[in-house]
Amino acid sequence: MTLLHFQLLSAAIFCIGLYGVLARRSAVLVLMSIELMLNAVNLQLVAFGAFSGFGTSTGQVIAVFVITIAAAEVGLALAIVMRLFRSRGGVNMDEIDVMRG
Amino acid sequence: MEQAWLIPVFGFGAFAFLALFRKYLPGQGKHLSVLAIIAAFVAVWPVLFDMLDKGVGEHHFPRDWFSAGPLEVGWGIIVDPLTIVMLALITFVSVIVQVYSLGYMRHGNADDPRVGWYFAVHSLFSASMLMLVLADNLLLLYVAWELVGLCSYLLIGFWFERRSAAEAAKKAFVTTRIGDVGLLIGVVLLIVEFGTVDVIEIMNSLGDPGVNQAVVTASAFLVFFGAMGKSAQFPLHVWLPDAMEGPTPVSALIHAATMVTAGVFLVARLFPLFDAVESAQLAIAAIGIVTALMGAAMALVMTDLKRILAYSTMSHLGFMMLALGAGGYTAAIFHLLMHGVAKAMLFLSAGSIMHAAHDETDIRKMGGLRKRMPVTSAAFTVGALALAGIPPLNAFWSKDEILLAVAGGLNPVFVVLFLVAIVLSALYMGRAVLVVFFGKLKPENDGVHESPRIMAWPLALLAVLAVVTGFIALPIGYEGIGTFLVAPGDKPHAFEVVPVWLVASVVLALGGLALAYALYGDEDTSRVDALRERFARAHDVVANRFYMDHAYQWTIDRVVLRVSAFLALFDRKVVNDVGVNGPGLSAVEAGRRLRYHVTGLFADYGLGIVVGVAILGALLWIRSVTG
Amino acid sequence: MSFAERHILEWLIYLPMLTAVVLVALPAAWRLAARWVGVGSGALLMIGSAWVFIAFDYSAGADTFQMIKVYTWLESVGIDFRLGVDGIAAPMVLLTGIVALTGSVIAANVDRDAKNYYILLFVLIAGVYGTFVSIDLFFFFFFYELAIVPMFLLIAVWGSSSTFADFARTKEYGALKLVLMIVAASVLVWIGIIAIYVWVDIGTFDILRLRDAVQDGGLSSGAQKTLFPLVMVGFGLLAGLWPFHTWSPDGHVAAPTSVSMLHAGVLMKLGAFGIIRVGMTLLPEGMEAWALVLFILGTVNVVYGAVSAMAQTDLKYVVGYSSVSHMGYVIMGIATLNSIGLTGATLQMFSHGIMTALFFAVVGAIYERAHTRDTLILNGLASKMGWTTAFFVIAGLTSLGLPGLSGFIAEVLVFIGAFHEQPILGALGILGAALTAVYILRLVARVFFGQRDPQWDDLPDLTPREIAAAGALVVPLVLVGIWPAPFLDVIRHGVDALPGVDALVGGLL
Amino acid sequence: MGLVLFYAAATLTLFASFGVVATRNIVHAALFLLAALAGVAGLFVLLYAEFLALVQLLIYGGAIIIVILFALMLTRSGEYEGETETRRRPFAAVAAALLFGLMTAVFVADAEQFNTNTRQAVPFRTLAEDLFAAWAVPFEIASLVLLVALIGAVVIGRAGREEDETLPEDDEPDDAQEPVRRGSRRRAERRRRGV
Repeated sequence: MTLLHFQLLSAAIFCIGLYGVLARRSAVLVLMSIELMLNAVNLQLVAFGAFSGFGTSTGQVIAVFVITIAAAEVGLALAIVMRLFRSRGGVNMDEIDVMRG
Repeated sequence: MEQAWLIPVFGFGAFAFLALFRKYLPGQGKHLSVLAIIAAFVAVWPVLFDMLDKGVGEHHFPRDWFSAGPLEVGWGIIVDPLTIVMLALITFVSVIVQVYSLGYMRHGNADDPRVGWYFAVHSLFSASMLMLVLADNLLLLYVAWELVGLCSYLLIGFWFERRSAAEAAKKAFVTTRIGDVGLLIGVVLLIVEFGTVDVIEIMNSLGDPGVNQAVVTASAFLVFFGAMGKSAQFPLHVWLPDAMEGPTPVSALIHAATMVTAGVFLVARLFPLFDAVESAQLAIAAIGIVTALMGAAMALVMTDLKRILAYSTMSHLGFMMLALGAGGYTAAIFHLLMHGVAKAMLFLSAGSIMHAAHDETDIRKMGGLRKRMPVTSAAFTVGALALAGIPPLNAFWSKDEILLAVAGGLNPVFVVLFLVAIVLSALYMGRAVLVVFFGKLKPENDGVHESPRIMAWPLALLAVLAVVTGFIALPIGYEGIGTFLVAPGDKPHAFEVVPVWLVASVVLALGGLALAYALYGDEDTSRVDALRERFARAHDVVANRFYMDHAYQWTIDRVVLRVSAFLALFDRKVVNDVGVNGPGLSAVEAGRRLRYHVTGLFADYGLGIVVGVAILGALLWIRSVTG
Repeated sequence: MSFAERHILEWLIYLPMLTAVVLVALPAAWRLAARWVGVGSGALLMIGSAWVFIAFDYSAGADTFQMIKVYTWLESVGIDFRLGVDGIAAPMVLLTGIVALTGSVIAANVDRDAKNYYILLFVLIAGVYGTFVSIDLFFFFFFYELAIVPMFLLIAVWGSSSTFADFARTKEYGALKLVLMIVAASVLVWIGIIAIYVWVDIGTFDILRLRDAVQDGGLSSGAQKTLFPLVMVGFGLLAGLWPFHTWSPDGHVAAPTSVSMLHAGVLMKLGAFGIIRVGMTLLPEGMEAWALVLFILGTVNVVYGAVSAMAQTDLKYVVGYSSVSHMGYVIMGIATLNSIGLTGATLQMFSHGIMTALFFAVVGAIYERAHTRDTLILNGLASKMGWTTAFFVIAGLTSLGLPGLSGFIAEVLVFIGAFHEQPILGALGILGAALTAVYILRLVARVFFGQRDPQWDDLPDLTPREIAAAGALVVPLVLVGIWPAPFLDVIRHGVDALPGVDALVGGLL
Repeated sequence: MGLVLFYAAATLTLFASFGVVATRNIVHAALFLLAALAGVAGLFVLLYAEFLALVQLLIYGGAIIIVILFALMLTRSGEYEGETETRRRPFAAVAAALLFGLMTAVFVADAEQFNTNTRQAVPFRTLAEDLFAAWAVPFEIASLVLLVALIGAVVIGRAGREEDETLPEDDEPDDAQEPVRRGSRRRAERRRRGV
């Protein structure tokens, strides 16, 4: 089992998450896809930490921080989604184009 | 001699004074101007005598006029026979005309409201003409040349309320201005080539080795082009007949004796330049004879008295140019003098007729005026006969001199044409005299009376002179005019008579008069009408001034105005709307178009980011690999 | 250097600024006071400028730049407020003085809040003075820009729109176009200046030291050749160079009288002055390389301006295009690169400046009375407006180069210089002079002479104040025409000191 | 032996990820996400990062998924059968594939540089020490972030209850020539639903 395996795997997960973000209509689904992408990053971090040969824990520490940030982010995002739902009746990403040029 | 420069100063002073203070002077200061010109006339004689015993002189003033770079433009005067003769003619005729205008400008007993301005410009004109004659450097000569043009513009357009006068003035100035362009180019070429503006220096160094002959030839033709403009030679003559719109004394002074002869004077002053260039001389002679014939033909057909005299002036100028073309420097200048005196007198008498007959100029309405206006008709007849070339009157001698010069200098074709011209000039002069003064007095002209003394006396004086001046050609007291009026570098030639030409010219002149008498002698114009039908088409062509005016007007309307309209449109549309507004508007348009792709949807932006990241990553990676 | 000589130049800049400040302090209602302050300081400026011109020592020994005054401004970068005047700048300062005085007198009949008008006018004048006298590249450009900014407001607020059959030129359009194009051009100039400063790399903007450095090889000829087009186009645009001239007729027509007097009279000369001051002094080899192009464009300017002036029906447009045509002479004169041509060009700048000011003064007066400038309906004014006709005719005769007036001397010198370099183009230039005669005289014959249209019966003639102003403009025209020696000696002193000018020492050949 | 476990966990995670992205029913997507997170936790264990696996399971599995489920419930998007993908699906797929291709190319190309050694465990003690000594400051900041986020969530969530203010309706497009925007069909649809 080499580092390459983990790299390819996390790349795959990351791209799937990315596809989810771009293609999904509902805001919540987009959030989930973002969680996927974050996990892919965590995996990569930890994998590098393990295979780097220095035996340092940096990879894992950063992974921990990523998780905390992810948690905060989900909380906030869902609050926004709630407001969106209440005011627009739907959370369909295509409708939210108030910023249109 | 050195004080000769004072002569023009009287005129300039009078002009300045009148221009500024004429409203506060009695009679708008007209007497002041007359006094100034008399002073100038008086000043000529001492200079003449001084020159006779001290010989030709050129006098430079210490202070340069201005200097730019290596070009030192000084100013000074030349006093040689040509100058003296011209000075005498100009001042004499100006005095006569100004005195005459005192009377002419008084309609009834009140002066013309702007008589002050009239006299102011008159003195400016004579002053600048004198400066032209005295000038010793090309630039000063050109300055005077233009000032003379300006004065003719102001005087022709004196009664500017009249639309025709304003147009005639504009036409005169523009046509002469076109000629002046040629002159200016020629002058600048000479200055650049010879590095100096002094006429004498240039004339002497024409033959120097280092001089580029092409430039000399080009400037010869260009200077002559300028002379053609001012002396109303063939292509640029259209303005002279229209210049009759101005007051008659103006025509007498400017369009008979002085301004129009400036062209001839210029060619005479720069004679060595034309002498050096064979082709130029031929051109001058050709243009001269063509103008002479055309002028005579048109004079024959015109019905307006002043127009007839104008065309006759054109014709005689042609004679002078012909003489110069043939190398007859003396003959040309001599004829210039004789013609100046006689033609001035003709114009003044025409003026007195108009003055008496409520500005009537159509000769068909005149007839038998000699009963009412004895002095004017006598003077007119003498002048007409003189110009027709009848001995012993003055123009006969000068025409004879020209004949000698042409016979000597040019090939026979010119001589034959010149003889034809002599006959024609006798013919139209005879016609004018007969139709206006002889025959029955028409009832409406009954009220005509002789002009007041102030106008009649100058006429009489000129008439006497027209008879007397011819004799200065004869070798009385000195070996004839040929020794006095000599082209620089030429050898003086004494007066000699070649019987065969003398007799020929007399016979032809008398023949012309006889023909005139036959046609116009008595009242019935049947013969004339018959002639007119037979040559109907030819008559129309000549009557319409060979359609020259229409041609010029057509070119101006079609070509010049059309081109300028197109250019203005081009300027506005292409250079301005496309060139300048173009970038401006296209920027605005681009902005508007780019607005649509900003959709506001999160997904589109996400896509943008991803694609961006991908490309950047690839680039960075390639660089790190190859780098 | 006496006390006055040291401080005169800077006071020529401070005075207009001071006037503007004083005017700001004046309450708006005091229109008369504003006028008096304006005219008063105009007069002072005139006296100062005349003094500069007279005090200028043009004897052979005198150094090129005189009355130098230096304040170190920014030590580190090498920018200092350095003023000085040479043979070419002295007549320009005099010209600015004359036009400023007559401009402020004519500006007196602006009624709509005259105070602000005067303020902007004097900022403009300060800018122009600054450009002519500053011999530090940075401040040269600073004042060059300062002179352009007030133009926009002056034209946009007090201007006049004109509508024609198929196109209209509102004053806002004219103002916007004028300022935008000039600012765009000045960007090019700014690039040139910075490039020169950096590449010569002697850490100063002082023109004198830069010139000496360039003289002994500080700037490679390749660099000079690439930089010169920037300067040529940048300054050329303001001088009305052919393809970039379209702002000039539109701008002048839209501008109020005294602004177009100042603009055509003085501001256009800034462009030509700039070409000499920056182009010739600092980029001599570039100038030589591009001289032929400039020469051809100058000739095009002359003929093109004259021909299109012929087709104009609006009086001011004719004068606008005639300015383009006459600036063509200046450009031709500069492009000849010999001392006669350049002297002619500088004199033409001076004489054309005054002549155009006179033209615009008269045209403005007619517009204020008849409220139209359309030459098709204006005719026969001479009988009622004697003085106006006289002044217009004098200006017209100067423009067509009648001897005895300044136009002739300048044009003859330009032609002699031109014939020395390019005879064919010189001949075309002279042809342009003939065309000028045609359109000027056509205009005079139609608008002033001939039968008067009944509707113009009650046109009042010029007021004594306007006559005084116009008269003050005629005096220099006639003076230079008759006795140009003093002017030409001063100019020659400046021209001979320019690098790269072949002084034709061996005579004209 | 390790390799087999790795492949098992990998396939589980990949399958779950596809599930999240592909299912039509949103609740299934949430469950698939939970499975994917579990897979990743397993992989952490393989990399001897047991603490992390635990944290992952607890926080992600426990807290975040639950919150998402609550959100789903509250926004009633559950019964929202409409088409779940946006029209731009193909572009997204292409972009993701493109990125994936790029990544694999890079990783494969640099593979020999990194694959020098095998997995090494990080003793728990050093991890704890690092976390609370070297990384103490970021740790505190992370807690602050959490605090702020939660307060924010509360404020946004609570304010919504009093009045049902609507977002500013975007006004009619001003310049008429603007091409018919994609959204007009949708707006009609929404107006039909009477929001």
